Amino acid sequence: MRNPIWGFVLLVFIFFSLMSDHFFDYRNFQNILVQTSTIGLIALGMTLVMINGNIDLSVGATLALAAAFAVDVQSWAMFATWGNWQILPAVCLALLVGLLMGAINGFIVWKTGVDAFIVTLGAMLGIRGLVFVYTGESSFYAMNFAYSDFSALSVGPLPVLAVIFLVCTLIVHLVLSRTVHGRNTYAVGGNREAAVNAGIRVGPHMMVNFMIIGFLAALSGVLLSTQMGAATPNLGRDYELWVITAVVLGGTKLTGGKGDIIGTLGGVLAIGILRNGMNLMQVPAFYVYVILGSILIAVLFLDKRFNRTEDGGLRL
Amino acid sequence: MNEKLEPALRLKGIVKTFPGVRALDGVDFEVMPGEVHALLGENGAGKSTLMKVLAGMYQPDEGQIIIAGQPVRMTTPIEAKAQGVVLIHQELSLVPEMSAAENIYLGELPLKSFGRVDWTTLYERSNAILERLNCNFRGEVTVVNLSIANQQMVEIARALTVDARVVVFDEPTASLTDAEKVVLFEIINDLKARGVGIVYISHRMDEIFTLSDRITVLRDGSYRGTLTTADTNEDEVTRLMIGRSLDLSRDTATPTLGETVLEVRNLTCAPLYRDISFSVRAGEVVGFYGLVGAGRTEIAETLFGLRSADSGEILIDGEKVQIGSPPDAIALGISLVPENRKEQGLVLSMNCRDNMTLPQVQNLASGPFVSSSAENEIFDKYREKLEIKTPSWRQTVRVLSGGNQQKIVIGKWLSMQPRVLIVDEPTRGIDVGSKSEIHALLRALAAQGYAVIVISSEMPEVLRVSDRIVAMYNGRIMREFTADLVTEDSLVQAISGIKATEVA
Amino acid sequence: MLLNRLKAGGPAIAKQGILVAFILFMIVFSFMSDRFLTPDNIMSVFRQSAIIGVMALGVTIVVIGGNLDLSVGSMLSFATVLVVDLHDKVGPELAIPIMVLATLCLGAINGFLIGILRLNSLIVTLGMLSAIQGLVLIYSGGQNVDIVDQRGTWFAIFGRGSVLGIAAPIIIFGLLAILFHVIMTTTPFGRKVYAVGGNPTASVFSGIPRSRIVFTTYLISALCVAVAAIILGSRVMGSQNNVGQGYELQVLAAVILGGTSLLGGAGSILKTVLGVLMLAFIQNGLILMGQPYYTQWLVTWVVIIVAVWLDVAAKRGRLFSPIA
Amino acid sequence: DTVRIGITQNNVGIDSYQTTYERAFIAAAEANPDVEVIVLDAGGDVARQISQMQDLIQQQVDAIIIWPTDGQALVPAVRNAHNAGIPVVVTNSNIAEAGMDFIAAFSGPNNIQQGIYSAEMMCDALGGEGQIVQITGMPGYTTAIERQQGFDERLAEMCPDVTQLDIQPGDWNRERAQRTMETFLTRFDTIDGVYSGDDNMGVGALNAAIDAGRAEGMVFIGATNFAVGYDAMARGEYWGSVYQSPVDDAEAALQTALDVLAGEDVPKLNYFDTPKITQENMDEFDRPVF
Ligand SMILES: Nc1ncnc2c1ncn2[C@@H]1O[C@H](COP(=O)(O)OP(=O)(O)OP(=O)(O)O)[C@@H](O)[C@H]1O
Ligand SMILES: Nc1ncnc2c1ncn2[C@@H]1O[C@H](COP(=O)(O)OP(=O)(O)OP(=O)(O)O)[C@@H](O)[C@H]1O
Ligand SMILES: [Mg+2]
Ligand SMILES: [Mg+2]
Repeated sequence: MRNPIWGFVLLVFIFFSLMSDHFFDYRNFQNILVQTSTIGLIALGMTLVMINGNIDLSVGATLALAAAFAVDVQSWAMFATWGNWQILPAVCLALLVGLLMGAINGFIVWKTGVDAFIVTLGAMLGIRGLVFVYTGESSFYAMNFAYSDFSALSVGPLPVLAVIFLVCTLIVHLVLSRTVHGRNTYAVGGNREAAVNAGIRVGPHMMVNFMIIGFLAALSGVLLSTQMGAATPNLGRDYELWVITAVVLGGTKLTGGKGDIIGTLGGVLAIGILRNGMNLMQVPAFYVYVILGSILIAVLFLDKRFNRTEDGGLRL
Repeated sequence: MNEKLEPALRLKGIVKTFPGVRALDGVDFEVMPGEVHALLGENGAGKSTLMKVLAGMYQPDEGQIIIAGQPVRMTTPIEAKAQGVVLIHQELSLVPEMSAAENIYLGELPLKSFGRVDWTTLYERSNAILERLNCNFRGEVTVVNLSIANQQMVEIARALTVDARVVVFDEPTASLTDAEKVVLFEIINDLKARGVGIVYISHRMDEIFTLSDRITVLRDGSYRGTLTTADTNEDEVTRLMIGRSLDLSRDTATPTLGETVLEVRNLTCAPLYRDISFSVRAGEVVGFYGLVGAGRTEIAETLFGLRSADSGEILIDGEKVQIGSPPDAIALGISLVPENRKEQGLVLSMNCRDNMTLPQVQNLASGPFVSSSAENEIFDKYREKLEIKTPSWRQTVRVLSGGNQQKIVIGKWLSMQPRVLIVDEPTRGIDVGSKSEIHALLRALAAQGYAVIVISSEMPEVLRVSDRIVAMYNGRIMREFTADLVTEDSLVQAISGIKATEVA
Repeated sequence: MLLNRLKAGGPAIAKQGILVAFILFMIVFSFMSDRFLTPDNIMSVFRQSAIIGVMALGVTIVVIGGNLDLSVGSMLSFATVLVVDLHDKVGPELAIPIMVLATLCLGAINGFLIGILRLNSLIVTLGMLSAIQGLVLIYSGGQNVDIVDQRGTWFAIFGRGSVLGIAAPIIIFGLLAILFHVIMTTTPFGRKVYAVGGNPTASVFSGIPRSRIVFTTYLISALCVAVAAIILGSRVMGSQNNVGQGYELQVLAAVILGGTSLLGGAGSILKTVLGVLMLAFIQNGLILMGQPYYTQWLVTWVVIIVAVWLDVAAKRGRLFSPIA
Repeated sequence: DTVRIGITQNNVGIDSYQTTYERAFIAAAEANPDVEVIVLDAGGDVARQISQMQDLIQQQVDAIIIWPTDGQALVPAVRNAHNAGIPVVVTNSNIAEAGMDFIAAFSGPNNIQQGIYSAEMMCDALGGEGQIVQITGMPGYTTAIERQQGFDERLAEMCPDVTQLDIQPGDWNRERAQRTMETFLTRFDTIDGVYSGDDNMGVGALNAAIDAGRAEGMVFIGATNFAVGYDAMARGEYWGSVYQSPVDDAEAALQTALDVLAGEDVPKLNYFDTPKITQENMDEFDRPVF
């Protein structure tokens, strides 16, 4: 692997295997996969958006909104006779809401030309407001245990949530590396003017990527709500920061034009393993903040050390 | 020209205004199929703007575009391309992290099912084009790893992806080597033979006269006339362009040389350059000539404190000095006009004046504040001296034409009153009028006692301005010539790596 | 002529976008509540905005220099906890300088990592956000800190004192805003910050010590946080470990509302003040109207986008973006 | 032999209460040689708490104590533990109704009851009539919601002549509450009383009123008596609050878990006592340590 993050993943993996009795255990690996799937799904979308040279800070709120829909719609009177099938329209609607939120962000970025950071910072507040309007600030819960049982299902040795995450990872990886849309994602982020000159419709293109991340955030919200059998209005706070961190650790450039899904997967796993390992080692809560923060900076520093090419030896 | 033939493309009465600037003022222009039509004008005359109108990047305020007899409206570059109009940009328009092939077919990558890229077709086609262009690299390489010249070739390769009616080359040779130029000219002749109309923009008269069939001249955004190349000469074109003739002769007055100001001994920075020794005296212009990639820029960067050498010494006024940073260099009286004006020379978001006074802003303070009047004084002085065209000092440099931007950078370093002035490719993209002014200026500066180093890839330029010429090849100094002993042949041999002894 | 000037996109007009948005907003709100534009309320909003405002001044300078600072929220918690805790241990005359020094050290760490090691500022300050939050908790052991003698200490003047009827926080905020405005627009340092933010490479080629400038912007930002912490500590007379949580985004929103470009090289201190006031007036106005708190978030969403849109539209001379 | 008990807390460090709770819990566990504890903190994030539950189940601890970040959302996680044969004790704020079947016991204060107490004190203090405002905790969190619910319902029932002018959140943050109160003061010419979701915010509101010169005669009622609130009460500026000891809370939780493990018959709901504290009876209580 040319990406240093995988070296780091290996390192923490070995470290925790030695330090904790409970870490190197196949059920724990299942846990790690399920735990990373939430942030991981959003990170897939964030990789596209960031390669595009944009960013999306509203994902946490979108996740909460989708989770609220997924849980609430099940109890709508019109689906009362559907039995377990009432879950289907609920999930579809939730995913649709995610797409819609992404589309709104993308459309505003496209039409107003306001920086995505700003547009989605606004949306982060606004969509959270929508969540509170919709939920009336209390939690929703699913009457139907079939909903929360879904998250306990397994496909072979893997929990179904992990399978969904891995399948999505594969799809987004293929889209990014093999399709015209994926290649254009690099083009738009690498040199937007060149992309415009080449006739790529940059606006709609970026909007599609915002819709993809909206969809993935919503999917993540749905899966999270299956684990809870409920949706809470504060769900997903701060997730945007952890997602961005994971993506950057995975080697995607904040300025766009560079990055890949393999790296993002590494970044997500790195954070997931650290979190899980520190839980198992019972690191006191106060120190977890310091350790996570320091490791973030340290990885950035090492990455810079290993990949210092940009300035070509010039002292800038 | 054949009067019965329908022009491949016609522009009628094009007007385009920008805030505060009337960039195009009723310009007429036409290209016949199979014709190379050169477009000339000073920096900021509106050439690039006219071509951007043509390529659908700007909408004209007034006027008509007529293609094959039909008036058309093109609102995007892609529409223009569909009409067979291809523009090769003055500024590189490539995506650095993508492969050359993807860049060539950017925006129209060949498709398979499910929106997948058809890589086989993509590489086949682009490699065929690159072969036609005699490029020594393949479509698979990432653009960021290519030299500027090769990147330019990728840009040019785009013109060959469609069945073009008109291809516009906006200063394509600014960063090409002579060998690459030859290939480019072959391509142009090939296109021409196939009935494609070519618009060719360049500030290099020799190219214009070897390539073009007709010449249209713009001045200050307005149309000045069209000449048939065969029936005209450089002088006539120049007069049309700048309203006067140019004195192209070398100033022959023997300079009065002072003490040695700068001396470099055995400077090495592997693998960029090795064992570099030379000296420059007050009142002298030393030209560094070589191919792109010969390592001249790196020497300049070392002298300016931007790069550290592995070994060797630098002496100023006979004293050994350590230059660890640009401020050190500036304190020693060294100035560097860098080769890439947009990345290294200018803060594009700043206005003209602030850019010019940037290196000395600390010294222009009155009390804790920057003295605005002192700044304006400097700016006005050099704006006049270099004839910089800008509506006011408040204009952000981003919107100035390339040539005027370059003049701001030169003004910036002249205003530092340096003892050693290093200029790297000072006239890249600069019109003939300003070019000869800059040359005269460099001579005048030397006459005032400055030690001047000029790095250039243009032989006429080094020959005109230098008292001595240092020829470099592949990181080494091959030979030194004095102005009266140099010949074009020996210079060409030296920079191609043929040793002096072999010649003699 | 006016249209031409509007299109001219010079600095004079660039200001107008955000100003127009601000005035429009104030007019709309003053129709919706008759208490909105009373002197009392305006003073109260000014006073409330001082803490965010002072921090936003520092962050504006960091952003003009081409970087971000997300650590200011945690740093505010750190500084406030420290100054309040030390107040009772060593007295305010020692507590303040110790706290300022300690906060400057955190700023110096940011500055070192970003200015000198050239690490990405978003991620570094995100990491610092987390690390400093942990530091605060370790320092305080997770306990709230309080000043016991709340009525007797002169430390109270920063948050609660007033001069000629103007509250001390307003005076501090106002003076700092003017000071930083002057520094950024008229001094060599200000010019260099704009240059480094606009094009770091070209700045180095112009002999500007880029590393030192970036380093200094983070020191300034930390200094602003320290001042904000004094106002906050003095106003509240105590501190929780997470007082500053989420402030980084409010501060950033204010800076952005002020039209400062996240790309660096452009922005203005005075417009940041407008941005700060606008956010404070939104919060205040909606409570005056008796709206539920989440309306505030929805309104902020709309206002941020409309205001910044107007601002960029004024700069480019057309409403919709030229993106195809 | 020793028992291993895992605890996942809501958000240590957000306020002193939770920190003191954690300390007391660890101290109590250390005092007992037969107990080994695994102490985790969810940082206020439901998803993280769910992962911590998974991690604890995976480690096969003997019992889990959970301070839910959200009563609803933890139900499946608690159910998983239950299905894995691990008894779960819920502490401080309760799990939702649907989860009651899967827990061994709840131990903690009754937040709805606390809201009711506060409403009763407010009625007493105002003599049954007046205009009040309410400053709530962080929106969306159970404790905040329950206290508000208890207060609102009891107030309407007990003294319908007391009108609530407005309810706005103070996010458990004193400065935020101070700002909210300042705006209330501009907006309303008459405010007779202020109910705050905890004393930390209550003191913020008090500060605002003092600064505006309107604290005289205004009734401040809070909940979770903090040291600042206690002191303000001693100065006569603050009317009353609800006394709730994190030490009692922590010790009760551990004891409940141990009782469950010992196979004793434990009632489902173990509320510990959280009495009203007012200027009059404050001498009976120690000054809170947080
Ligand atoms: N986007 C813009 N906004 C404002 N003014 C502009 C803009 N683009 C170009 N101009 C102005 O229009 C004039 C023509 O510029 P143009 O780039 O066409 O010149 P040019 O002839 O190509 O010069 P050069 O030879 O230096 O490339 C210049 O004065 C330039 O400052
Ligand atoms: N031996 C080498 N190994 C690796 N790279 C080399 C080597 N020699 C040259 N180069 C590359 O070539 C570049 C030197 O080209 P550059 O354009 O700076 O040279 P120059 O002689 O100053 O040309 P000019 O000033 O005409 O543009 C370097 O940046 C480097 O990337
Ligand atoms: Mg041009
Ligand atoms: Mg060079």
